[in-house]
Amino acid sequence: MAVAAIGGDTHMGQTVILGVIGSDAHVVGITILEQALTAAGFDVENLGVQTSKAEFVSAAESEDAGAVLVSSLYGHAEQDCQGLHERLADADCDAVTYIGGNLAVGQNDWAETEDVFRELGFDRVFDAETDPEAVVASLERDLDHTTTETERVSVNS
Amino acid sequence: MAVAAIGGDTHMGQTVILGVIGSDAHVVGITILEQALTAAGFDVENLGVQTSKAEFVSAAESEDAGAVLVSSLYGHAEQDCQGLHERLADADCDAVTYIGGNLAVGQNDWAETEDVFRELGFDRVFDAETDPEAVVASLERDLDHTTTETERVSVNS
Amino acid sequence: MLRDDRIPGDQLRETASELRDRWPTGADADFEDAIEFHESLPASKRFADVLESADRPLLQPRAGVPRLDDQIELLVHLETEGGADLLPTTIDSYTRDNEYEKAAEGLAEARESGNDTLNGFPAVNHGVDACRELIQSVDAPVEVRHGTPDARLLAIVTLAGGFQSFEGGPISYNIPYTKEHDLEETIEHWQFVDRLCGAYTERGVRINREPFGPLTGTLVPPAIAIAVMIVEGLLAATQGVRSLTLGYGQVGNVVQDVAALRALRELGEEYLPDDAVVTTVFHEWMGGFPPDEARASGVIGLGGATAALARPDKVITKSPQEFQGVPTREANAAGLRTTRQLIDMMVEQEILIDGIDEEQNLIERTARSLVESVVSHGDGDVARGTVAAFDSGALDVPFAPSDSAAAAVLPARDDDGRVRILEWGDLAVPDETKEIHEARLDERARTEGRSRSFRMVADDVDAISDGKLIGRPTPSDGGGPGDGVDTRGGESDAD
Amino acid sequence: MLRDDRIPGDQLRETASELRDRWPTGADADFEDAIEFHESLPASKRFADVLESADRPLLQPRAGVPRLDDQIELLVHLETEGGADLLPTTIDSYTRDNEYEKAAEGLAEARESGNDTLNGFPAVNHGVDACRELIQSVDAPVEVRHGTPDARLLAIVTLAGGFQSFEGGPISYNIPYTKEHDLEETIEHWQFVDRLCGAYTERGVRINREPFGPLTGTLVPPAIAIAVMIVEGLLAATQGVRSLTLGYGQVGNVVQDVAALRALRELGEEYLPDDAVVTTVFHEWMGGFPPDEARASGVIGLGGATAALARPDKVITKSPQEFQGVPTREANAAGLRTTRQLIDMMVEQEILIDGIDEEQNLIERTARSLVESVVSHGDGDVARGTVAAFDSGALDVPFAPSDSAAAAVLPARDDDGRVRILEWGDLAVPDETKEIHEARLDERARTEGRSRSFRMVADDVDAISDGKLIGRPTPSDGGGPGDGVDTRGGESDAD
Ligand code: B12
Ligand code: B12
Repeated sequence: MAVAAIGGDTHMGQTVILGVIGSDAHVVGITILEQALTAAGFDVENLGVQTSKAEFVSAAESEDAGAVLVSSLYGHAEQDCQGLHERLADADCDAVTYIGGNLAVGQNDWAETEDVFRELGFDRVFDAETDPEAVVASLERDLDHTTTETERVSVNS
Repeated sequence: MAVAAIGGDTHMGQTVILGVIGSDAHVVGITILEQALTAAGFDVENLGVQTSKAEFVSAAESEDAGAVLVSSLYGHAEQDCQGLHERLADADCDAVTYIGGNLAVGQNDWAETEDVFRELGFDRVFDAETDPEAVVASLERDLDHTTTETERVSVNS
Repeated sequence: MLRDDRIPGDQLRETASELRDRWPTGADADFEDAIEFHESLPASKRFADVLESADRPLLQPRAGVPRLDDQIELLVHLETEGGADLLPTTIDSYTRDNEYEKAAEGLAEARESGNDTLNGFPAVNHGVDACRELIQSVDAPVEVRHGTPDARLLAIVTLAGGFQSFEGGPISYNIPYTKEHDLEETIEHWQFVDRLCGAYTERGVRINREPFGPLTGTLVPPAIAIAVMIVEGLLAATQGVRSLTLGYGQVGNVVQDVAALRALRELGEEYLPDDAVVTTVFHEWMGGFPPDEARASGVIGLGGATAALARPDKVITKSPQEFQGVPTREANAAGLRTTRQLIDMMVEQEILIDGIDEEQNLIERTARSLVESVVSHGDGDVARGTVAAFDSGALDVPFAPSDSAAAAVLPARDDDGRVRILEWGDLAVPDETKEIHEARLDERARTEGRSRSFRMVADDVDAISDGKLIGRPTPSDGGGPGDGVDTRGGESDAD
Repeated sequence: MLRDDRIPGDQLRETASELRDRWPTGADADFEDAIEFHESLPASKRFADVLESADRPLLQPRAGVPRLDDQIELLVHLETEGGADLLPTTIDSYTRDNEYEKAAEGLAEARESGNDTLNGFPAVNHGVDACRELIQSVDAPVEVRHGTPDARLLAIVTLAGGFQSFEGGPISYNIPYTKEHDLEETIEHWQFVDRLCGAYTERGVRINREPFGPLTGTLVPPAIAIAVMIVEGLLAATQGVRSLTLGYGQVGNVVQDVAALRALRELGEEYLPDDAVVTTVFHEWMGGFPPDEARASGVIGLGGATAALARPDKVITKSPQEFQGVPTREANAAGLRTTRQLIDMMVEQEILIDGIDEEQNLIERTARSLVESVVSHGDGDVARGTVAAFDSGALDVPFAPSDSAAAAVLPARDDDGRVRILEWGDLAVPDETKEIHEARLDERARTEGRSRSFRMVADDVDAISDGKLIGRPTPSDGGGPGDGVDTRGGESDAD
């Protein structure tokens, strides 16, 4: 793993919410991610492990988050994420949503797993081989993009 | 591997021919087999490695062998054994024939391999996991059996 | 108030009967009836005796699926095809959270769909009779393996169900496994579990207890793991446990692993009462695995080799599918056999390695100082001392998700690959020990031409899954041989 | 008459042109053209340089299939998915017997049916251009691996085809590989091969030569293997070879294996001329493998661990399918990755093991006495001495199928699993050495309560495939954990 140089640019001040959903306690992945995102200049709100859907939604709402990053390792991701996107929508949260980690119980087919989480509403689905740098790169793209669009909209109105 | 107690009974004085066929030089298996068969009281004629069909046939003929044991490890057994049984028949040799070792190139299906060698005329086909004791037991059965039958035939004639 | 005192018999009974009302299956857990069932079991299923009398390291996998018939099949497979000496039953996550309702739903779904919708065996939902059927269907002794902070009802049901070993402890099943469970309460819950085991023990059914040594599984400094094992051992012994298997998770440095296992045994015997039989268990690498079965087999191989050198009483094996998810039974059995082959090829060899004593000494000094600190934090009471020591950070676990732990300690490997401590927080360790660690880490920093920092930690966390022991900085990051997995990981864009 | 003298240039040319007429493809092997081709190759394909300048053990598998496109695909797979540092091309058995006609038939059949009807790549039949296509299609340097007593035409074609390393030698590719080939003649044939390599070397194309260290692969006592390596190295050096990789096959005892590799390097440097660069290669266990991929991975794991401790320049890996037959490319790559994971996890650790020096000393003394005996058998001429020493039994190889060797030597493991000699035949070894071996074997006999006998040998031959290092007598013979293979082996009755 390579970690980005400490002190990159700040990314539009948009907060990134990070947490492990459900009763999952695997903390190492988000610890590494938090460090990499912070080093890349993101404003990270790390909710830690065993975070409920409600906690994700209220954090996203109160921080006006640009992105919500959900981690799940222990194999119950699908059950744990049911309804999360509906609640985010109810809260008028338009953050991009990522999910990553070890998303199925057992030796499942990845393409299948991926579809399941797209159906649930996630914008991007990451497997457990994900390099933190790839997450940084993706977020940079998605958040700048979102920001630009928003700006354009306000100029036009 | 367990080796039978040294000095079992002698088995009807019928010679067992043993050798590695073709240009195969894997000698360890027949060394172990020779030792086990001898210890079990068989009269073993070990032709060694790289033995041609002709050598097998002439040894079987001149020793009036009760059994011909062909070993092959290097993956060319099928080619090497083509015509062996025809030649044995031509020489009026009615010895039981065994083949054993690693009988196919690559990761083949054993049942298939087995059929190939039965078609070629072998009475018994042994894989590379064969315990020498199993060979001893088989030979004891087959040679006693053969002898009895021969005797019965001569009584009837 | 929390105290390291034995729970009185009437209080045990009272709490037990209260707990048994929490879920319908609790009613079947009758103690006398259970004693009778245990007494009916053959000697080969007496966990403590089998383990303590073994003359070679015994192998045990992890395994748990929702349905009873599947679980039986799985265990029989691991016994016959894997050569497991001791069997596990791993409990699902809902049960660990005491969410028996959700576990019931998962189990029903599993029964209908045939899919494994739970990540383990919901023993409480299955109940006493199903557990006994499981015990009777296999030949080896069986342990309950879980990760449950409040495992009281689970213990009541499974021990009545014939299991003779129970994993976990108040620290080791709280700090690495939960965020919000209160440590004090968890200790009380485990005092109950240990007292229940003690009650069986008094009646001649010596239940084996196994504190979970690997903790967070991620670069845990040996002295920390050992200190936690001693503390949990002491708490269990107070409640009458007489068969204790102290655990340790492989860090991957051979000298350090052998030294740590020796230190664990040494200190275990020193600190724990004479009437408790102490054994040790070595867990094959508990951190992130390579996403490739062939390389995972290499990691398992090093585990087996280390076990052959250190000769613990038991080895918990990993499967080559560890990275991917819950392994197939075939992969699980494969992990057992790879380990067995290495142990059996090496165990008769005399391989004397230099420098183990020195490392062992360092580990023992550090572990002792942590244990003493716990004792003094509690004014001589280990239970209260544990809470206070975690509170002050005098005792701490790296990567602990729990609010009860400071998680200020950060480990990193030194230039030889031994796990040292980079950030100490308030860990109760002598200065002289800190100097040794710091000197070793400085050595590494020099070798790598970078300063000591969290980047070393992050690199070390990924190192073994990336194919190395030490997370050295690499000039280029990509490249390297393929890993047998189709995609080199990463995201799948939804657009 | 046979002499250890350099073949004169004109004789080399004459023999070469004669040999080139033996098979149509010979005509394309033009020396000047070949030099040009070699000079056109990038530095990364210069075998000797890549190997000699490596700072970690390089990995190389074995692999050969009949068709060119398949062979290219196979090698690319081993490079990209296995991370092989050096590549092989294993030659088929007909070519080894110089039966190019039969090889042609097999190749034609392979092309038609798509099946691998040959157990290797028939390089002579493919010819120079096909070899060059192969070399150009991969990134790493490639070696010819075979087992051919008379490899002259094979060398002419493959070296012209761009291969830069050539395995084998007059003893190591005769004694273990054939029954009737005359040793004297084989030495002459290899003098030619070495002289050809020398000719390339003189022109700046330093062909690497690798005598085959494992010999019969079955409990070969280290001193015997090392003596053969020195003798073949000397013969090759006489002919102008300047890059020599001496080999050794793992016996499975860690101390003995590390000691043997050190002794090999030590004696190699001592005996071989200063202008020859000596490197070492460690072959993972060459004897019978377990009939189970998981346990085979354990054997491979021990190989990797031993390599990490001994740090040879090169490691020849095995695949988990070794028992079964020629491995799939995936299994072959898996063997590489398992080995790589173990080496990379261990190689940075300082693991100092006691008693290696003592064992190394014993090995060196014995090997020296064998080499000296060869020299004196030939009145100072190593070539003639080799023939005479094998003839008298002063030099001998256990389980040798060759009529040229006495094969009177029988090895067995001692109580620690080290390979000792049970039957000496006429091996030229000092009495004091024999006493040491005998004392060690007596120790084992006492442990097992049986006398030293061939049964130990037979039990040891099967031990690793049965899951142990030492073939101890077992009370019952059956039983044991399953081996992941459906049938527990044996016969299929034809009736
Ligand atoms: C260490 C570990 C533990 C430790 C965790 C300590 C802790 N508190 O963190 C302990 C021992 C306590 C543990 C417990 C359990 N574990 Co666990 N554990 C592991 C292990 C070995 C390594 C995980 C790890 O730390 N990896 C290193 C980090 C850096 O990588 P990572 O977590 O994968 O995160 C990276 C990527 O996934 C990605 N990523 C992760 N999240 C996200 C989110 C987003 C948005 C993005 C973009 C990327 C991303 O980026 C991260 C950084 O590179 C894995 C197997 C493996 N991977 O080798 C099993 C594993 C995850 N555990 C597993 C299980 C089942 C459990 C248990 C339920 C227990 C059990 N059966 O015993 C409990 C669960 C307890 C609970 N309540 O959560 C299973 C999950 C099965 C499945 N999904 O099908 C695994 C796969 C093991 C297995 N093969 O069975 N475990
Ligand atoms: C040692 C060995 C060698 C040594 C042999 C030394 C010698 N002269 O004996 C060396 C290194 C020289 C060698 C060379 C080669 N080998 Co080799 N070798 C092996 C190895 C590792 C062990 C064989 C052994 O000794 N086993 C121990 C003995 C006791 O068991 P066994 O031979 O199987 O015999 C038992 C049973 O099979 C059975 N049995 C055997 N014969 C018979 C006969 C009868 C009638 C009965 C009833 C039973 C029976 O009973 C025996 C006693 O228990 C095997 C793989 C393995 N099995 O692990 C490969 C293997 C046999 N070799 C193989 C190959 C391809 C070769 C080569 C062609 C080279 C190559 N590609 O490099 C050359 C062939 C040279 C030649 N002309 O023959 C392949 C064969 C592939 C296939 N069949 O598909 C194997 C399987 C390796 C592999 N996976 O690629 N080899």
